Amino acid sequence: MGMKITLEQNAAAVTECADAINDKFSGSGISADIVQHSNAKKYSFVRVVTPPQHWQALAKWMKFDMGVNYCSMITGTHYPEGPDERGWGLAYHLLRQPISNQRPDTSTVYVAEKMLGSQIPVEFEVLINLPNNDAPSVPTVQKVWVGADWNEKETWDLVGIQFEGHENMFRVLNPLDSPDGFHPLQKQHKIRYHDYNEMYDDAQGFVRKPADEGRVK
Amino acid sequence: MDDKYDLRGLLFSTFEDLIPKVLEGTPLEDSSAQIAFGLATFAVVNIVFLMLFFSQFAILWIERKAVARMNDRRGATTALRSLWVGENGVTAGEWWNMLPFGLGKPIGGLNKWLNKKFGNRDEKFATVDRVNNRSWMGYSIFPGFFQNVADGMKFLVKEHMVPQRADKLIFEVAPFLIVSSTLLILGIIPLSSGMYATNPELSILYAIAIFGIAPIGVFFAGWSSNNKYTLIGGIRSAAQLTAYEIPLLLTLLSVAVLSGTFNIIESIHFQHSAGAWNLFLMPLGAGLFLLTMIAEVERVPFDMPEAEAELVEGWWTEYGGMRFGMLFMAEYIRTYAACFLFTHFFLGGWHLPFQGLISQIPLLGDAYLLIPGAIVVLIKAWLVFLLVFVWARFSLARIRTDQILEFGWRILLPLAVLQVVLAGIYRLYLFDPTEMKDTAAGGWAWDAFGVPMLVPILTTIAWLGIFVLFLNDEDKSGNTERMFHVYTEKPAGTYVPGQE
Amino acid sequence: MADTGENFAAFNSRALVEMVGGVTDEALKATKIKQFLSVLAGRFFNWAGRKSLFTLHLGIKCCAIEMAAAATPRFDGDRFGVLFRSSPRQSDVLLVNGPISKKFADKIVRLWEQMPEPKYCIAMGECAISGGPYFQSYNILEGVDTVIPVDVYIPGCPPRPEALIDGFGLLREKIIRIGGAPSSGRESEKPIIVGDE
Amino acid sequence: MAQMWITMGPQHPMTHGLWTLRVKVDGETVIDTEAELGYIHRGVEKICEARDFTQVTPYCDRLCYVSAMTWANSYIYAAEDLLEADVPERAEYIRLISAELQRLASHLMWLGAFGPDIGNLTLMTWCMRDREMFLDLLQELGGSRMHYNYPRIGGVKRDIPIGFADRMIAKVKLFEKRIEEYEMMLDESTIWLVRLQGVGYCNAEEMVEAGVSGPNVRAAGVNYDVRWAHPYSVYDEVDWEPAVEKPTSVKGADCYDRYRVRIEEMRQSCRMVLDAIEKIPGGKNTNYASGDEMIYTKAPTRAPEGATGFSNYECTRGASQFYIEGGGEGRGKKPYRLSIRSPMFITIPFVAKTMIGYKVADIPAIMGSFDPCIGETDR
Repeated sequence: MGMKITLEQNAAAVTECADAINDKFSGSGISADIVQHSNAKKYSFVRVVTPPQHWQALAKWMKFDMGVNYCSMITGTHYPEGPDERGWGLAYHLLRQPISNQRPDTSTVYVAEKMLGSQIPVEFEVLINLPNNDAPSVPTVQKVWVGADWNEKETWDLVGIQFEGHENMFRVLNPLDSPDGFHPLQKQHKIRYHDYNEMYDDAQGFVRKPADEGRVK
Repeated sequence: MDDKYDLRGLLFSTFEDLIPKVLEGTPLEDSSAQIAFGLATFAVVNIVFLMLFFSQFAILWIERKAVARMNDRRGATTALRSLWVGENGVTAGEWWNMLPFGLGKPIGGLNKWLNKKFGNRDEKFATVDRVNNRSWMGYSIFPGFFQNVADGMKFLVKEHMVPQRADKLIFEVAPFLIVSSTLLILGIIPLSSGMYATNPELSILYAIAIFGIAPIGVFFAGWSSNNKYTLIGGIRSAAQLTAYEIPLLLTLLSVAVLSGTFNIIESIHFQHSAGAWNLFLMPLGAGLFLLTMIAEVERVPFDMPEAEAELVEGWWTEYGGMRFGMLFMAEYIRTYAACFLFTHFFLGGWHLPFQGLISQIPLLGDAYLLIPGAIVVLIKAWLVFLLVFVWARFSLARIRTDQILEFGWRILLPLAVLQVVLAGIYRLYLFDPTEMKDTAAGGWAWDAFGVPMLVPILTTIAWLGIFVLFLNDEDKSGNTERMFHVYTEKPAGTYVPGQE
Repeated sequence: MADTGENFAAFNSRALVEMVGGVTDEALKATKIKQFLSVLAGRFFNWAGRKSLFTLHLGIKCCAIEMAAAATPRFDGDRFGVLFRSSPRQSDVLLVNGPISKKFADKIVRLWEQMPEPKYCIAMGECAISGGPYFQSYNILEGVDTVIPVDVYIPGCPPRPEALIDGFGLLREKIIRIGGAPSSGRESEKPIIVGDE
Repeated sequence: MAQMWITMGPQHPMTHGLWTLRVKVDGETVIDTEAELGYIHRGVEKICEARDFTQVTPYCDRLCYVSAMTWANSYIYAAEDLLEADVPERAEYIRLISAELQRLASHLMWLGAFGPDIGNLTLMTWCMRDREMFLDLLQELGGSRMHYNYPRIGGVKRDIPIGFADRMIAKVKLFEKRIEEYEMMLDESTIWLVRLQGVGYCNAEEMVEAGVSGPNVRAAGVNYDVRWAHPYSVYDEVDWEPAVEKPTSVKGADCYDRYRVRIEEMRQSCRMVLDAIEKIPGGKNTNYASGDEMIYTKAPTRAPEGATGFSNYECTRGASQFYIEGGGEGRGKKPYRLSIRSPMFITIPFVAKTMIGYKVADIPAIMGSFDPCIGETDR
């Protein structure tokens, strides 16, 4: 029979992590609460809201003390009409995974139902709100998780949020010669044929085909 | 024992008595003997070369069909019929009207007749004809044979491109160096005792010398195309070919020691008159020869110079058009030559298996001996090609370059030296020259302790035992550091010579 | 004959070759043998050219998997002489099987220029024909014919391997009609679309 | 020896897809590498901001084009989290079966591409021939060969056809014998072992630190798998266990372990699918109408302003995650922001760094063993 982490194990681990964060960073505007998914098996995860200046300290503490060893996703979002203190949003998704190096010719085979305490995998969602100006910036966690390196490059490339202290920042997905201020996922850029016909200030000068009036296609 | 059909004898005798009669009154009369000899040699060389060259297409066809069948698919099915059928209904119109001298009508008529007889039938069977456009009602002689002809001829009309910053002179010379040295090998390969272009005294040494020239051409090609992939491909092939040249030489040295001659035709005669083919006398030598030949012609297990995976096409990436066509053909001629050499050195050339015994049977024996030597040699070469080169190609993976070199220097070289020593011992102590008989029945030179043919039988069984011993792989889960592994603890490139 | 820094020997090999070539050419033309040979050879090389279409081993996106599937036992492309070579120098057909992004635009033009002349281009899949589902994207060109001339269009997302083999069939029909015409002179041709009739 | 940078450019037989690997080479040894992605970046996240929630599924099929079904499922779970839709039991079973069949087809495509990387060209045709079996099965479900648009928010598009169960059982049983044929051809050949063992070492903690997931981590000896760690669908009721490999050296998993893990995972998928088809609620030979409440429950189509949806799904190449923020155009019918996490986007730079110290000929072996799929990497 297949195995799974039961709801109780998940609830126990999640509450334990949330309480640990709240005790450690109670005063400095960091708050952690437990939120339940509403899909699949309705598991819950820890949502942490933190101001940008404490983020690096929180990241180091989560990594080295709580064993959150896996940084999977960084999402940047642009809220042009949002309130002053929430012009840009950043969502970090982190995981605590019970993975450790193995001695040769051995492998650890976890039985999900019997895992306990810090072995249980837990999901973290760290939300950071940035003021509504045109130079959003967040301290980098490149040193904390290696996985965050290319995620930050992609977020800067597509959304335009600066990461202070990030070495070797270059465009990962867009062409390297695309103009400096051009970050496509910002809301002022529209996609083509939505009342926005010519292509962006495209560096390579590719002329789009004339609008499609009955051309033999 | 000489083959019954002696092409050279036939042509030389006819020309010798025909040319003096023709040149009776003319001033050339006194030099008619030289002219006859010249013309006869020209005729023989052309016949042998054309036989070897056009049976080359059989090799290409065997390979393509065998690889396809092993891959569970049909492979090339272009039939001769596709010449006149046109593309499912679309034809090139009345192109024969543009032919001068009124030749348009007969060729047009021939085309119409072929299309009516063997072409697409009519509208009713349009879809069936469209599907089996490759064959006529499902039948086609040599399906796929003409695909290689089409591939080869297409290269003639391709544009010839030379990379801008390539070293133009060497870029042009390299393919010719390879192709010319490859075609020279066909010169010394006899199809049967009476059918060969030339028979130099030391033909074994000649063959190896010619095989040695192509690596230089390969390295030139790799260097001159001014492309990093080809540079690495060229260096890899130079290293690999030198590493495998020496075991090849030693193997052929042991063949020469065993047969007592450096001439291919005499070594074949020796194999028959002594009674046992070299394959059974020196199986280790045969195995070494095949391994080194596969590395020499760069086929799959030793395919690193043109490794598809990381070097795009290896040293011939920058060659397009007919130069690539020639290099492609040269690679197959070298493989074909390797099969021929293996047939002559180890499978007794044009002699039929068990010729000694079967020729004793009154009626069947004579019929058995009627089979021409050339056919026997061709079939043996094709079987060797199919069973060794093509089978290796579709079942084995590629070995890494440093593993190839290590395998060549550390394992093949000592084995080759061992084989030369063994050949010496066999020739000195186990060989009985008095029993050599050059008759159809062949001799019994390898008897020992009164039992006929004991020496080859024992050697074959011994080496088969050793082969099976090494065949079963050691326990995989146990060891991980394979013997060929050169993994430097400290990443390479960080070691600066001179600083300890 | 402009002497571009050749050695100044009074009589060099290049001049000899050209002189001999010129003479034999005049003779052949006079006796119409040249016309006879060129018509027959033309048909033969046209047959050779269309029966062996070597395709460039270039996989962009999902149509590349259908291209690979077209080379496998169930839809064997090898029956029609379609072989996948990995160097542009040795291939005749550039099979564009995915969206062309701005980053890859000048690279695919370079690949097209590296191929020797009688070359053809097949646009396979919606992305190569008109940008497909990503036609609104800021980074995708609307079809590969904005940068290179295309001979055969194979619609479908992804087109089935049978459609790809049918595309090669239509390309062969085009080759038998126009022969080895250089790719630049084929702008006036009507675009061939698989499944059009 | 001269050191030089070689560009294994976008068009290169080793790269499964379009990306560039610049390699600094000292003779035959790799000293430094640099990966460059973005050749098929087509801004799916931007386009999806102008698409309704059901219109986004075809884009997610075309993310990783070799395992389309798993990516569509991954998006659908995120959308269900956003729109609070619940899924009937039978639909969860059908999603499991379709995902595992797709995993088999994807692993076969990987093995077919991995063979020619190491030089064995026959493997390509054999694996693609077997992959056709699973494509036929998935075609019965989704309608087309590669991109199915099959899962819906709240269930699946249509039920499994009548004869589907027997055909699937026959084909999966035949495939289990085919795996032995592959192993006989590969594990017995010394050349295959010599090329794969002892090449491309990376240990478990280093991989997790770098964000690698999926079979590549299970090759290093830990049976961590999103299917049981963050459970979804009915993986707990079906008989399977994650395929895990014992690394033979202290330096962690090498290419051979990653190859073994995927072969083992194919067996697990076969076992899982055979068990799931027997346990499917509503019987395996019944076929419900497409809107029937056994396989589909109506789900709201608009998402409120602040709502967010997140899904963590085990795709064939690693853990794929979707993060959707509601409240986009059309009064919430379209997502405000859709973020896609591709496991390969982070694995490829990590693999580029693990190649240092090995030979040039090992690059395709190491790269192929991680099974890169560039469609999902460039989004």
